[in-house]
Amino acid sequence: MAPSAPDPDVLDRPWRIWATIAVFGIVLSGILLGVLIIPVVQGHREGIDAYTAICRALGILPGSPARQQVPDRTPPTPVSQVVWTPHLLQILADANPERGRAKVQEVCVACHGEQGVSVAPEYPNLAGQSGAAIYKQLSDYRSGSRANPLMTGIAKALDEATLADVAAYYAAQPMRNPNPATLADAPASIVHLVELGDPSRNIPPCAACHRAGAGGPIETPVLAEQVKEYLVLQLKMYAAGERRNDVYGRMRTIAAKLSPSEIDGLATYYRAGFR
Amino acid sequence: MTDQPAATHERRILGTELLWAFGVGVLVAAVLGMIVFTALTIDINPPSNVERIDPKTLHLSGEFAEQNLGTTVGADGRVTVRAIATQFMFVPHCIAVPQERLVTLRFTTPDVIHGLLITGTNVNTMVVPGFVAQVYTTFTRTGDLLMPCHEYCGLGHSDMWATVQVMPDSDFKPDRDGRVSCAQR
Amino acid sequence: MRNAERLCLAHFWVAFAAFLAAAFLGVWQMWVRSPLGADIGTPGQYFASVTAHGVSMAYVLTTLFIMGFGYFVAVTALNRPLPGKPWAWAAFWMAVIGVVMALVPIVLGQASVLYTFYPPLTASPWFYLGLVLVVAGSWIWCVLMLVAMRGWKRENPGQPVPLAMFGTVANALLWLWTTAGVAAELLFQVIPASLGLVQTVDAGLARTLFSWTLHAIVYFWLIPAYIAFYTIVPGAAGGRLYSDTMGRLTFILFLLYSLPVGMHHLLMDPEHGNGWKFIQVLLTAFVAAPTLLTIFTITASLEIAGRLRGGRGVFGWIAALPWERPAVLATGLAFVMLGFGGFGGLINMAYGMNALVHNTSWVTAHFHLIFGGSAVIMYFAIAYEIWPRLTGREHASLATLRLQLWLWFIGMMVMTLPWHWLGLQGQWRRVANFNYADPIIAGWGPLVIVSLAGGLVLLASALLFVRNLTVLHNSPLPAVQRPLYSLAVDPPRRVPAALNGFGLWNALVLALMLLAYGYPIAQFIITPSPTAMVHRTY
Amino acid sequence: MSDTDHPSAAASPSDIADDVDEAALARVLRVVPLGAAVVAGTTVALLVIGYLAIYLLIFLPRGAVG
Repeated sequence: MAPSAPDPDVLDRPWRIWATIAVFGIVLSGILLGVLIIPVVQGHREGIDAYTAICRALGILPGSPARQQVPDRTPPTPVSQVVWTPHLLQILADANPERGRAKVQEVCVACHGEQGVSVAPEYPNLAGQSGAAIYKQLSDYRSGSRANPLMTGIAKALDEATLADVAAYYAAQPMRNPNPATLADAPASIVHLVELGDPSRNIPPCAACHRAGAGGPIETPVLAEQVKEYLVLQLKMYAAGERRNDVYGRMRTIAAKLSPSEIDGLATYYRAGFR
Repeated sequence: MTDQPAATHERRILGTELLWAFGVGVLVAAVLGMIVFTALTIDINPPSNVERIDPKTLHLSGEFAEQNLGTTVGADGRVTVRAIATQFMFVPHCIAVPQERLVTLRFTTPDVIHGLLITGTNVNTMVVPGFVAQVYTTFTRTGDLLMPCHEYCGLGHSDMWATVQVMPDSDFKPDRDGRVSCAQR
Repeated sequence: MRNAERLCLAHFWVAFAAFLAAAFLGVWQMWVRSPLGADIGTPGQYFASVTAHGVSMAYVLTTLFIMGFGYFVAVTALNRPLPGKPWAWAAFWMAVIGVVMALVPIVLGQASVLYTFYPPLTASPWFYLGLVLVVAGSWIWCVLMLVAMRGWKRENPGQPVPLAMFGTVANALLWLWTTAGVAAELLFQVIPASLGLVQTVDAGLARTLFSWTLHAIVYFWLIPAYIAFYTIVPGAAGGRLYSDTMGRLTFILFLLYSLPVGMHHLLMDPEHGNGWKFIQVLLTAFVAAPTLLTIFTITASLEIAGRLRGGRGVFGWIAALPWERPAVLATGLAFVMLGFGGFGGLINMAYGMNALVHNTSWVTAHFHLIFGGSAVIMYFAIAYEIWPRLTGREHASLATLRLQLWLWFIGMMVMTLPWHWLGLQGQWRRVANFNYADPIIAGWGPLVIVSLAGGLVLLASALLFVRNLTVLHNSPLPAVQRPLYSLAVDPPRRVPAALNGFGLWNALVLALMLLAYGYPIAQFIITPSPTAMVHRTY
Repeated sequence: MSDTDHPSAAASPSDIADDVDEAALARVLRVVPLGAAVVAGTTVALLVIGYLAIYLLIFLPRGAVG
């Protein structure tokens, strides 16, 4: 070992000092340029005062330091009043199917059946349907976003917690596959539409949203074992713009692109228990 | 081996490495210099509009309600596009914009994280729920461009795209409400 | 070394099994999205596959390989037994159980959220809990590396820590810093959402916390390659390391500058102001420094070797290098791919210009070149170098080793060069299929097929790699005792404490992180952004 | 090499791959970083040129963004 080698601590001092200076120098030049010079110069050109420009660069005020913000527009009427607040989602998560059962036996059973199997082709099956989907529709009936002579009155008579309980009750009913079919029975073009969509018409696959656990919009209903006539009617109403409680027209846009035979084929497909 | 040659190596090597580090500094300076220059002269920034908006109530009222979406021309002549990215489509599905005019694009989403780009242009932004994503740009060429969603947003992600119609300024005619829609073809 | 061999081999084989499976998935994905694969596979299958590919390559291959290599270095470079071996085995089994826990929901289609954690889209809790176990196992590894270095320093006061171990410990510390971001995101946001404990989530905060991890994790993957560059390659080429100090400095610069730069992944995000983005872009530019220092130092080390072998002139030393040795060949190929990947990175980090390429195939090409090109090809080279030591057997022929490395290089270039071009045309990432009927997209078809061909070559290389190792296990030749590590031109006698430990640098990392990420994270607490509904995919 | 030297990459001299002759090393070190400087310098120059080319020829013509 070379005897002249100095102590590590002495060797270390310049490293400590210079490393600290270098690191802080670099950060400081970043702050100087990114937070002061660039936003102030950009803002000045557009007539934005320096304080606002700096705050915008820091993300304290909204907007770009280089442009004036555009003004807001006037409020319109919403297509659906339902707001998925954490509070509402918690009500749905805490809903009690047993409390729901009482209300179902009192009111809903006449059309939707005690097990959620509809008694007539114009009513949807509700067994195993997502609670959020049932709640959304009941709520839309209540607010008038969706219109139906029977349902509007019924939904208006129920409070929010009861809606959630009823939804939870039907969500908890098992599906029973009353119309068993195999995929071989379904036309290949329809299976294609369900699984892969149609890129040339910009139609996403139905299964991307309407399968349980697909991760699509929270209010999307699960489609399986649904009443065919009901589905056909709803798709036609969406296509014609007669039903419009789908937020941002997600279903109106898609339904308008489907041909009558595709609507019929999809409704037939979803009559069976495919998921 | 003696200390003498090793010591001379060490000094020379460190000197060379420092010289090289200077070269690295030139690269860093060139990269940063271009960025700072274009930021100072022609306002090139990444889209960073820290503007909060509640994704849960977008559809009820305000500028991102369904009726307000699309292209509008304000009284001052500013062109603003408002669009929603939602699973799995853009609303509106076709966006009309003028050529060679400053356009403000405003996007937000009611559901999950999306993103978008417009092919052949520098329009590119993430659309994060809770925030308005805003891009200022000038479209340099006319024609139909694709505007796909480029951030995975769910199983229908691959089929999520819209069209951007860049029209000559002479064809870009707002209606009485100041709105412009895509030409039907 | 005796008992440590089984430990290392166990880690490596889990890593390479995941690698091989992921290579198959990668090719399948490319086929599905090419014009040849229209109508094959559903989006559900495709995104489950992308998730599995990303998790296997980025989390399983890397973490397990780095842990195994770390144990190897701790035993061989320090020349002392590994402390806490039962802990090492416990960490291994935690990681293996974690991998299985994460893979089951992916296969069931309940975790098709890709390997990035971007709520509100949320996967099954098993997926996240499994990955947490993998990370927790790797934390044990980090502690063991620190303990091993501390023990060696106690026994050798004032001596410089061997460079290979210095780099390994830098990586362990880097990993502890790196995982803090994603750990916070998982524990406070994603897992509660996944378990149903909360119904909404702050998506901007989640992206910010993930970005903390997102860049530094790449350096965690790369550092083993750099350790090989500095401590194995110069000797394998028959020369010496040009500068030991530069090696130490490089590892320190990685620790410093790979962390406060993650926001360059959020340049196109609306939740941060321009000022913060600029500061992190500036810091990002400085992350080029350790890489370029390495390029120069290692090239100079190779030049020493080439000239010692009789090479003359400005370029003659290149031809004189022993390219028949896998470690040398891999280094040459890795440098070429690092050059292209680094170029892609320069464009990515250029502030406003990120808009040109963000979330396009350009980015996919960039990280495949950096990760697959520079890191993984050196994982191959490291495996080829140390396998004889681990198994006591010798490669019968180096020809198939070289063929495998060449195939990897050719495949990677053929796959990623078209991706760069397509990215500039606006081809976006993360889709299961393209509508090739669209006039804009139609022109992309031929290049997509070319890149698929590159993918096939990569798969062939991956298969050959695993074959080369299994053949070695059964090789009749006993291993030749050969030393592994390189000597520096000036072996360090005394180094400043700053180049022999990490106290100063940890303090500076903390300061940098507070400056670069302090307000960007605090803003979500000062002004909470409106939360988004959790979208569950299970 | 002598025992007092501390190899840079490993603690045990038996782990060091080195059969380099000191005199030959001293001789080549008179030229050495030249080739590396040319190769690495060219690479860095190409990176800068490529970066500027993409900035000026592809990025800016597509229209300013902010």
